[in-house]
Amino acid sequence: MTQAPTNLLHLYRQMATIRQFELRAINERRSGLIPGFIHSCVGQEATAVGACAALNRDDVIASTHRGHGHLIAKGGEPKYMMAELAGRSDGYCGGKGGSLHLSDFDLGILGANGIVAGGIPMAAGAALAFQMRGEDRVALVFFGDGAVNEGAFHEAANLAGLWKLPVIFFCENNLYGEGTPQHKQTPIPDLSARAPGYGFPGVIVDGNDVLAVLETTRQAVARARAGGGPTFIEAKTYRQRGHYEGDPMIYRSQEEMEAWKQRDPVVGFRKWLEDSNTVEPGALDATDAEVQALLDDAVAFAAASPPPAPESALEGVYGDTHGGRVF
Amino acid sequence: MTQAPTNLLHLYRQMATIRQFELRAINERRSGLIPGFIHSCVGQEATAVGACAALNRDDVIASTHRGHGHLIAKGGEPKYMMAELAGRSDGYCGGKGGSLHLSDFDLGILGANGIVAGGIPMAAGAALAFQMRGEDRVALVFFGDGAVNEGAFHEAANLAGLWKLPVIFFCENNLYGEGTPQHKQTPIPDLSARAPGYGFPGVIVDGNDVLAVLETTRQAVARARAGGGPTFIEAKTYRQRGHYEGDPMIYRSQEEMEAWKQRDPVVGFRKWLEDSNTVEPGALDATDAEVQALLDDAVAFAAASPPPAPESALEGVYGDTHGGRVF
Amino acid sequence: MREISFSQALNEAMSEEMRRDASVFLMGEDVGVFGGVFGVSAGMLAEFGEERVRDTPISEAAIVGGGLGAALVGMRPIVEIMFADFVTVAMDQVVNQVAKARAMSGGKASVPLTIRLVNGAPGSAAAQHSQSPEAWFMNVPGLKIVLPTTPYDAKGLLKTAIRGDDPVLFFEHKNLYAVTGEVPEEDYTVPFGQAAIRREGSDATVIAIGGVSATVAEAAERLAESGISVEIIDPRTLVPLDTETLVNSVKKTHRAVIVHEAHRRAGPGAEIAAILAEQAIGYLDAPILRVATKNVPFPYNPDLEQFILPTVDDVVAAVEGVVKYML
Amino acid sequence: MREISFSQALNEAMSEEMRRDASVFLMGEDVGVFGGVFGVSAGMLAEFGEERVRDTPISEAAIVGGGLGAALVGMRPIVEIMFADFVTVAMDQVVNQVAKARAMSGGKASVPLTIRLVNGAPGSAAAQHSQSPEAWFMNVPGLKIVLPTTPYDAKGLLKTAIRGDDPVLFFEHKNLYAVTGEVPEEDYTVPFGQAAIRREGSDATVIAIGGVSATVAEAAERLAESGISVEIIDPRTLVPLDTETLVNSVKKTHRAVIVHEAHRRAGPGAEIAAILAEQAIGYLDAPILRVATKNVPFPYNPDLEQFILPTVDDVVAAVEGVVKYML
Ligand SMILES: Cc1ncc(C[n+]2csc(CCOP(=O)(O)OP(=O)(O)O)c2C)c(N)n1
Ligand SMILES: Cc1ncc(C[n+]2csc(CCOP(=O)(O)OP(=O)(O)O)c2C)c(N)n1
Ligand SMILES: [Mg+2]
Ligand SMILES: [Mg+2]
Repeated sequence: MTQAPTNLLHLYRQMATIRQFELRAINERRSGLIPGFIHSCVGQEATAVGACAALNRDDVIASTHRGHGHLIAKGGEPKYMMAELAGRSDGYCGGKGGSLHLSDFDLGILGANGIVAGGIPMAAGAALAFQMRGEDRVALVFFGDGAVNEGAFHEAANLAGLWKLPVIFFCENNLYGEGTPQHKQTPIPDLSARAPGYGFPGVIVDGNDVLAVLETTRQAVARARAGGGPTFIEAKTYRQRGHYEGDPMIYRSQEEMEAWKQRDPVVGFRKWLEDSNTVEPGALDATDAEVQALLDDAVAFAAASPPPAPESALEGVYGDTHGGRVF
Repeated sequence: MTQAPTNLLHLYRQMATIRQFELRAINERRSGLIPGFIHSCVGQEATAVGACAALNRDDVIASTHRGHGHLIAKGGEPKYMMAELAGRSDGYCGGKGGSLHLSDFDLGILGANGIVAGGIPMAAGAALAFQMRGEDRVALVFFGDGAVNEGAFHEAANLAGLWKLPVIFFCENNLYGEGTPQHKQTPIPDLSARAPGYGFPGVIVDGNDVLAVLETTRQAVARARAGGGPTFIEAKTYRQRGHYEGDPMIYRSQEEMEAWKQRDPVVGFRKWLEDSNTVEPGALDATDAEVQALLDDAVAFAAASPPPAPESALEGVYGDTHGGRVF
Repeated sequence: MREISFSQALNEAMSEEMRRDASVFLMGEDVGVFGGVFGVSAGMLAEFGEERVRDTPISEAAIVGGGLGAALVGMRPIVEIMFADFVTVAMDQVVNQVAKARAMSGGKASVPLTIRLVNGAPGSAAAQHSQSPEAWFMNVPGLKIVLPTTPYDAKGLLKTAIRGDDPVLFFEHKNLYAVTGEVPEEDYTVPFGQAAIRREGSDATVIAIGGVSATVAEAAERLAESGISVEIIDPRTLVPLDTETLVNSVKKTHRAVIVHEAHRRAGPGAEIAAILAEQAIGYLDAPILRVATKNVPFPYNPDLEQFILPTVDDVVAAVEGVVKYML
Repeated sequence: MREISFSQALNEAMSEEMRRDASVFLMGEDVGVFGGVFGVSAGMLAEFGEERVRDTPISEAAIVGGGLGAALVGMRPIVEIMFADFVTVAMDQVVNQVAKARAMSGGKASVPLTIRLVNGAPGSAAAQHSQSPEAWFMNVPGLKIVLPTTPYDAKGLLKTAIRGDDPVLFFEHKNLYAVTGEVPEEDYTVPFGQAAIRREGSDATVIAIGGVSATVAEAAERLAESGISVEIIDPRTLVPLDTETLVNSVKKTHRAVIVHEAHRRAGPGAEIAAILAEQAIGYLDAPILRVATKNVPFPYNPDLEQFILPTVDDVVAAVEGVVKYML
């Protein structure tokens, strides 16, 4: 694994938090606390954590339908996320967004997105604002392998390349878009090969290696901050669970799934930290315990959070109500 | 100039017809016969003629807002075109389409298009039909340099590359999209560089050399017929007149325009035919005279064609009227 | 008669049409291996193969535009938009290409294209997976718009769509897929433009559009208990619209309530109310009321969602309101 | 007071707001060097430079989505869609991203984004360059919709749009650009949600939406000659809609005719008719009539175009119809 000067235990804590968040959310969906769909990112923790570790707090991300990991990695707190998934008033969106629309503008999280590729143009737009104002900020947008075939990706990539916007196109290539494998969606093996068509580099990284992801993203971020423009990062990874919870997964083999489980990013990083004696003995167990406690609290917080009043559905659609008139 | 075994005089006749059609249409717009906008393709005759000369009658094309040349090259008759531009009942679309929507399904012309890149997906779809039915037919779609930045281009190109559809992506790169030069629209010098991202080759050709265009398109067509899938052809050319008639053209220099006029495709091909003694002496003059007569007839035909009855506006929207009910 | 589900009825319609006509095929995201995200095309891949039950990339513009191109050269494609919310990505193809192809060509182009879209809210699917956008398309001449509510109609209307020569937007409400009902084994079709009187009554006409059918039926039962006799009209197709049946019913009952799940403002009920206000004004003994989704994006929380959706209580209250109303 | 054109009023509104607020900028196709295809931004590039008067590639989704992203991080972008017909290409960004960003975030996201669109038909621009699609967006909660009809309103409403914190679709009718009228030199704004009574009258209320203002004014003059007194209401904004002024006028005149250039079926008039049929039914002495573009795509031929457009004669006939009507 690549070395990188950073708080490795913190990276592990984030990855473990994401994993536990997902598993708990799945449980709480079964228990009935969570009403809506969940697209879990189990198996993809290294991309979220590695990418966001290269960002500053005032940088922004735009995320996807599979966005829980991105949020946590960018600083999202599990309790507000869990409350949102439960549709409660203390959730990030007051229970109005749910998993697909989680956002926190204070943390620079422009939002998960229910539309494949839907968030890509907005990331370019945020980067444009940073560039125009001369701010030392970047935007990073996550999207899947399936999203690169949407027109919105193309238009935004061209714009960003043209204007050398400080934006990183971070593709989590988990080999499938819903039930359709990449090779039935795109004729090329590496999606990053599209980047030169937009005038910027495309790089491939092992998406299950958090330090490799971090290092690659750091370079892209440095390039963006220096005015060099965008980078397309293709992180090869795998989602271990269904597209959504409940997915019968008839479209892929047990062997394939097993093989990728052997390369589990969380287990692998933990083992590496352990084996290489990088962290204090006991620190990993302590972290695991912390994470458990954090998630226990998150679930308890969500369950205790009052549901929003039904009439509140009518609020928050517009920034003002023009003299009290509701419309 | 490249040699190619074909009826060279016929190519010249088509190019001269397009040129004359455009000049006459511009005149007739001034005279009031033609009510709507015209985007002339003066200077781009070689792309239309070279590309369509590589097609069979049962192959299809999809065209653009700058489509007169494509139509004539695919067999469109000037008189029906001129009548359409005049909004008359004998026009290809009965006066309902105008310049932007000229089509003739018998000739395999799926239509000009008022939406930049709007016709690209339909060309892929026609090619899909040919492939599914095992027909030896291809689709060729024309579009401009500006169109390659639209999402519709991207989605269709990916689909065509993936399914190896018999479609040719023919980009007429005339260096500008309206008033904006290519380098302010795309960060890359050659648009054909995008093709590998879709798994098929991109080639560049001198768009003012009709024989080079023909040869390049032939190869692409052969590849498509053989099941090899799409080719992106980037023909570098120049529109000599404004984006539309009336365009003040403040966005480009007199020198640039003059330089390209020196490379006029019609004049150049005529001179080459003359100098190389490829055609009978006198044949070119005779052809020019024929073309003049053809266009005189076309204008007269258009002027004499009755306007459609106003109420006919309500017809032809649906294929049936469900028991006479109009809706 | 045998009973089958709405979903099965759609499957049969497609399968039977594909057996009788080689030009019919199905294309969309995960319609093949996955059998459609809602299972509507389950088993069809096995019978018809990959060519005719075609999984696509996530590229809605290319899917719809590809369907258009195939239709223009003689195929009868059925394309699926997984959630009606995503038709926005293909909007230009639907509005500017598909809808207008025939009219722009002077009536010559034939576009036998069926676009299946899944609309409807219930289930905490939130703002981007719940919409019922049919009214937008009512404002786009050239399209036909179908909203089946029973298995019988689903099969018969889908066959009419597939066999017709015009583009059809065929909306399938999520809540209806599991509904069962009588469907003959023999071939039949249901014509467009003929409303169904689902229940005869004398005190008020309730026009129930699409997925609200069960809600309205239940409301009518409840109203009957308190002595109010409701006539329920299901328009089945919004374009063409069976104005006559609607107007005649209102002339009989003198009261109209329109119920739909699209947002209230400028939803399909606006057009129907406007038609009644023009053609039946002299017969109306009460305001025309609309019961529809409130004018806010769909919130995630199920109670908030329920709060904005039209409910049985809402319908009952509206009908009681018009019945008690004194002009 | 000085008189300036509608176009100049828009230019002033943008320029003045850009002077007072560094976060305001303009972006779109050919808005810079070309000064906008309709000349609205002429001269602005010279004053504000390329950064703030930004020519874009032909990529409507990226333009709107880029504007959204910039707005989310504190800019106040104005983006131009050259012809309203092309908003279809950006439809997902408008409908699923821009409109819903605030609501999905629980009211936290602020989207100060103004989208200028050029609508309206006259001029043989045919099916893809003539549409008035405002009603589609009335059905999309989260947007505000503005249709100025005078230079004074154009300037004042555009300033309100730019200064507000919500996304606004600002429709500019082609026919209005050259219209002149009084516009103060001093800074002022025109609030949203307040209809203007353009003419007071007692026999019938004519609600004139957007570009039909001159047609309706002329009809009123003509009707006055034959002794019919018309009250003309210009809603100015469709969302929010000043229902009160509309309803009060109809309560006074007892007759309503709605005029607009959008297609009749499910156009903005449908919603207004529905509101009147709900809130003013007891006051109506005649059917509510709509005078609007007939339900066919815009034909190219000017006589056919004229035939489907609402004319002075149509308005006169409709008003005479309701005035003479006997319930
Ligand atoms: C425009 C649009 N089309 C289709 C969908 C349905 N959908 C949701 S996720 C998904 C697959 C996305 O694949 P990918 O981008 O690879 O992301 P992954 O799910 O693998 O993380 C699809 C088709 C959607 N949400 N939006
Ligand atoms: C979707 C869309 N956006 C914008 C326009 C306006 N428009 C018409 S032609 C044109 C320029 C097209 O440039 P290019 O593709 O290079 O073709 P060219 O005009 O140079 O032949 C533009 C912007 C349009 N018709 N459709
Ligand atoms: Mg994927
Ligand atoms: Mg060009």
